[in-house]
Amino acid sequence: MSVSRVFVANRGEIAGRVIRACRALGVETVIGVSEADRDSLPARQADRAVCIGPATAKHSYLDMKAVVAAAVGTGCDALHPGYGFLAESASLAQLCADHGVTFVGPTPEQIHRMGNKLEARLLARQLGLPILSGSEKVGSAAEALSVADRVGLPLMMKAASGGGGRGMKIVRDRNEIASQFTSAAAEARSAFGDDTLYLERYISNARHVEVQVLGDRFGHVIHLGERDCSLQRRHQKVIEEAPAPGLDPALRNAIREAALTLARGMNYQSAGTVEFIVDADTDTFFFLEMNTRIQVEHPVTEAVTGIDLVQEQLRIARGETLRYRQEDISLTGHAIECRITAEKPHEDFRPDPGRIDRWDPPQGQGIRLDSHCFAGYEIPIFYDSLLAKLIVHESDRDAAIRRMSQALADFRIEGVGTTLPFLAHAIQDEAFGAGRVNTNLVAQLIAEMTAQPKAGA
Amino acid sequence: MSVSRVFVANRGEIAGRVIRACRALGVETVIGVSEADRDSLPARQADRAVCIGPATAKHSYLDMKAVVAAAVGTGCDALHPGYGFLAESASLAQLCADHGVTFVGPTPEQIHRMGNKLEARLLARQLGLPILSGSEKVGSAAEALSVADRVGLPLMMKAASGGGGRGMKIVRDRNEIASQFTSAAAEARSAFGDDTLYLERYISNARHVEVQVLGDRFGHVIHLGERDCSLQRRHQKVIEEAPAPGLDPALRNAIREAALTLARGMNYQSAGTVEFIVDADTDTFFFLEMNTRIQVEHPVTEAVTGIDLVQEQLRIARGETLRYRQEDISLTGHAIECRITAEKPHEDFRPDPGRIDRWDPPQGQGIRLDSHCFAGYEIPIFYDSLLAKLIVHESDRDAAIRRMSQALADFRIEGVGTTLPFLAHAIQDEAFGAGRVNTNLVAQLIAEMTAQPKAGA
Amino acid sequence: MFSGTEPWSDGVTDNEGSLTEREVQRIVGLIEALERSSFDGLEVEIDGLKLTLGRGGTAGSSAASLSPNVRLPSQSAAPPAKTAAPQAAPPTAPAKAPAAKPQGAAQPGALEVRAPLRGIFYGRADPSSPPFVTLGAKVSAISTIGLVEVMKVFNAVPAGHEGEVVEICAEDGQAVEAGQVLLRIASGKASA
Amino acid sequence: MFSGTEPWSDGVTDNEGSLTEREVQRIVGLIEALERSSFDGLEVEIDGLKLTLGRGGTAGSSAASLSPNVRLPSQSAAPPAKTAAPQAAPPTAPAKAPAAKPQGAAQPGALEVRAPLRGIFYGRADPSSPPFVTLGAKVSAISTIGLVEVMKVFNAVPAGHEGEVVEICAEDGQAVEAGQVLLRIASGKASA
Repeated sequence: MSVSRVFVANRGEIAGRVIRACRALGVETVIGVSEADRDSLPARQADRAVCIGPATAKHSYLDMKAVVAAAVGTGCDALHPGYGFLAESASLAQLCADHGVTFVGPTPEQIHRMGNKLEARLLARQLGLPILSGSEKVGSAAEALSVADRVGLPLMMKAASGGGGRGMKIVRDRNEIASQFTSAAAEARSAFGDDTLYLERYISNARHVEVQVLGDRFGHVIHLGERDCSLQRRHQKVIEEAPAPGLDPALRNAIREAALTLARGMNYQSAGTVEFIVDADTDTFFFLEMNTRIQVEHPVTEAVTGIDLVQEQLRIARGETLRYRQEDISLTGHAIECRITAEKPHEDFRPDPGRIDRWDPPQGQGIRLDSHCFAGYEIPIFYDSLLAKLIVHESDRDAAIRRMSQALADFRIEGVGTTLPFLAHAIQDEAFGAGRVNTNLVAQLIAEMTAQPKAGA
Repeated sequence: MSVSRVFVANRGEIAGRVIRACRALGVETVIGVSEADRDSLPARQADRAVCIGPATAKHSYLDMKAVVAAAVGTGCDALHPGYGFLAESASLAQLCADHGVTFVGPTPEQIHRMGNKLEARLLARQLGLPILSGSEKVGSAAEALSVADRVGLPLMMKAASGGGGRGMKIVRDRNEIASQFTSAAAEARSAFGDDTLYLERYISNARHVEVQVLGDRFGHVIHLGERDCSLQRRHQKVIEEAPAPGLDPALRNAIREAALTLARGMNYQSAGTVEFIVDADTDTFFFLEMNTRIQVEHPVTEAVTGIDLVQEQLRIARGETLRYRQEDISLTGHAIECRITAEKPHEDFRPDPGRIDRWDPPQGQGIRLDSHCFAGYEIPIFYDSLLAKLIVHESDRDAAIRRMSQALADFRIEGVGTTLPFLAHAIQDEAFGAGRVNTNLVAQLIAEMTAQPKAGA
Repeated sequence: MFSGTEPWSDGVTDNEGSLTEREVQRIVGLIEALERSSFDGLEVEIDGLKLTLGRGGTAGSSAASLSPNVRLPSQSAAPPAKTAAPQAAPPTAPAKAPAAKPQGAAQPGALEVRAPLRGIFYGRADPSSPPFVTLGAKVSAISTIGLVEVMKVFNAVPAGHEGEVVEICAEDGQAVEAGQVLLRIASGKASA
Repeated sequence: MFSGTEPWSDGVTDNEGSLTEREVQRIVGLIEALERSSFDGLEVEIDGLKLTLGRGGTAGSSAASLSPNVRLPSQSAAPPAKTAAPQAAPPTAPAKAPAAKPQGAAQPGALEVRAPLRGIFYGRADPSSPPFVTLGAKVSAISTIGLVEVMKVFNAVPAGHEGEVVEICAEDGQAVEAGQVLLRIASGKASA
């Protein structure tokens, strides 16, 4: 469990984030880069960069054998998977173990168990967590129909091997169940190699609330409060914040306890996130899934707790006991994160790769920017469109919103289209300001924004 | 006293800082730039940029008439002078008033009174502040000799119109007083147009402690705690922090109260800084001077108080009453600022202008960077060498030092030599870490650093 | 003999904006001015743009070691500057590439289906599926002939014409530029 | 014959920007002006603009030693381009300009005092003071002949030679490059 040289099996901002955490702990880093990322900022930041394959992720960042071979070949004794790519691959964790490389994350069993959403749902139910009524598995369109009759419509049809918002369909009409089942199964087979589907009650006025947990190898598990990630576009988070605004104290507490129950129930180790859906009409909550990795939005939790989550991951991985007990955790102020992506909001969020001609990030008190971009950077077409995470931390939510609004206005990016105009619109929205967030808000905001005349330049 | 369009009469990072504060308050900005700064970052950030003269500061940033004419000509109703250049020119404040432009700062009388260090010393004494024993004015070498005999050696010989560390000479030897007097008077005449000198007792184990004050037009004056700026090279600050470490509580309180007494005694308005010297051997303190402008190191106070000082300057200038009473001010955690300059520490801090080829600032929690630099920026030879102010804010001083150490290590600047290596050395110094700071520490640190083999690359 | 090159000095400048029509005209103006003169060479650099004009192969030889992009006129027996110059227009950043010129020998009457944007071309929905189209297949205007993936977003490419597939120009998994010809369709009437 | 040079090795600074109508006119004007002149080569750099114009290889040979300001090479009978071209490599960012070659007609035996670094030259301590040296003044090796200010730091320039000032080449307040000749001293013996 020595962690003295870490292989960074990722790219983009999270690769830089992992490198910084390693350096803070005096740990060397080697990054595996694709041919497209040879000159990337993380490639310069790491102590060493090795090329693990061509630009296409399938043959580089997703090529488990190439990744582990590079880690072993460069003398790394640990590997950090970041998020995305192979971060939730139990096979990668196992392959690392087989080669004597410490995987910075939970055990292969834990990853595998939470990776199958049906198994996760089952464990949660066994541990007494509230889950949405629905099926454990539907094997045919007829079975789907009978679930619909029992639970009622609308329903959410999900892929058991999906997760993170991928492979989801809302079922609203009984007559369309058969065709939706067929296409969802085909899509799931194609995307995840597993066509197992299940159905859950669909909540229309829903908030997405998730709890950050940390566990060590000795059975200690704590939570670091929750985040609200209700602002989503096509099930992808856009704006996240901590703590969740306007939650009833009893409900907030129950959600945090539920997360602890699940994490403790599986002796979870490393950083993880237990995701819940909150029915804002009834103030009830339900377990959705658990992510067994660092999340994109982890900085908002870092801001309010003052704890460096990636450093804690590394400490846990090298066998330390948790440095905090639950009573050591206190939350200060309010933090918001905006994901800035290379997409054109006025053109249906069309991806817009290209060269960043100008990159003048906002400056000042209470602002954090996690990014791998710089003026002159050529954004590859091969990977996702995340350019930067802009995080603000203030004494309260109103101040945080003002700070974010200002920071977004100060941010100048030229050369590629970005979501800055949309984020600036969203952060000033009245419903958002009042904490009336739900998972449909972004769609409304987009509709509003595109109805307005486009802002100059 | 309307402040709806502000003329930014400065350049570099402070120009960007003022522009951000204006934008946060919904105030337009026009920046006056020299020919060398036409394409600078602040020139892009402001709503409008106008050229006020050639590169040489004397004919642009220091040309009072050109500055005010440009402000009036672009319809500005206010002017922010930043720091340096004309920031402490009572004539500029008066010229603004004469043209109906609100000067964002104190009154011309207040600037004038504190600008003459002998007058400031006199007022401080009248108000009961402790001042260093010495002369009010020395008119001849013979007079200087008699002061030396009365007060004892060593003495500090200062120019009445100097300040900010300029025009100071330590007198250690009675035999050299005459020649030092002659050359100091000549230098003062040349640099400040005024050869008035005075003498003060020289304190060898000295700390520089300064108190941030805010006053409005209605006689309200508060302090925002103190900063320690003992780490200086040739009387120029290098590292600053807030609060001052390891001050006896009674001493800390007495210093803050002394600052309030002076500021209240003159009905001070706007942001200002009262500077003191602390004799670390005796735990006594003495008034040095007052700076009637925003300071370079203001961000450390912003970090621990959560108050935006430049925005408060603008609010005061437009006639608002102070938004805080003294009891509203509380200090949280510890903040440190490092000034990164384009100087080669291993070559006696030789200025090293040129093109910045690479500019990868540190990222992460608790880090703030105020800077006008970017990759590709050509640093002009005409102005000072400040590239960036790196500020960290943490729960306590040890954590802040660790964060700063890490942030300095993560900062990559190529193309010009910078003080990053020296700062990285200084921040890890044992005496600094223990809070044993004084105004001689930097010289020791430089000696240590240059004795070591130079770090690679 | 004239040999013009646009050595956008290094990789970084390579990637920047494109040469507009007007700029080309202006450059032609420069070339003609030089042509009228008795000089052998001209070099201009303005911000991102560098222009090197030469005679007797000298400019070409110095430029050969430069930018990987934009090398134009290596046409050896090229006519004087007048004709060479307009072709000098090309470069443009990869990400913003305009429609590329047809590649390969166009069949008479064949209609081209071009990539709507830069990305990775896929000729089938997933590796286990059959290709969207094969040589000789009949397509309608709304038939999907492939996908172009950019930043994890997939864009279906419609045939745009009715007819028969006579040539497939892009391979499955290949990176394509915006405007690059993906396949050609014979006969049928064009629509949309 | 023309010989191309690329004295702008790091193009990163050169962000976008286009060739304006006026700039073209200016360049054409320069070409025509040079055509009418008796010079063989021209190089211009003003702000973002660099222009190299030459005949018979002069531009190339002169470019090797150029610092970034306007310079009209007076060398006439230069060698052919083949040898000049490789020299074309040179470059250097303006801020890091190497020592400039002596300017003007050197007097036989005159010793040069050069600027130790890039900055602003001052011939007197302050506007009210007399100049450090005047024409005909006798100096010793340690005499201060002027100051060069860079980023608010003043550097005294010693004469470095003993002798008599025979030429003052830099004006008070003028920006000078590192290595630029500030004045010339006749006879005396060199020291330091």
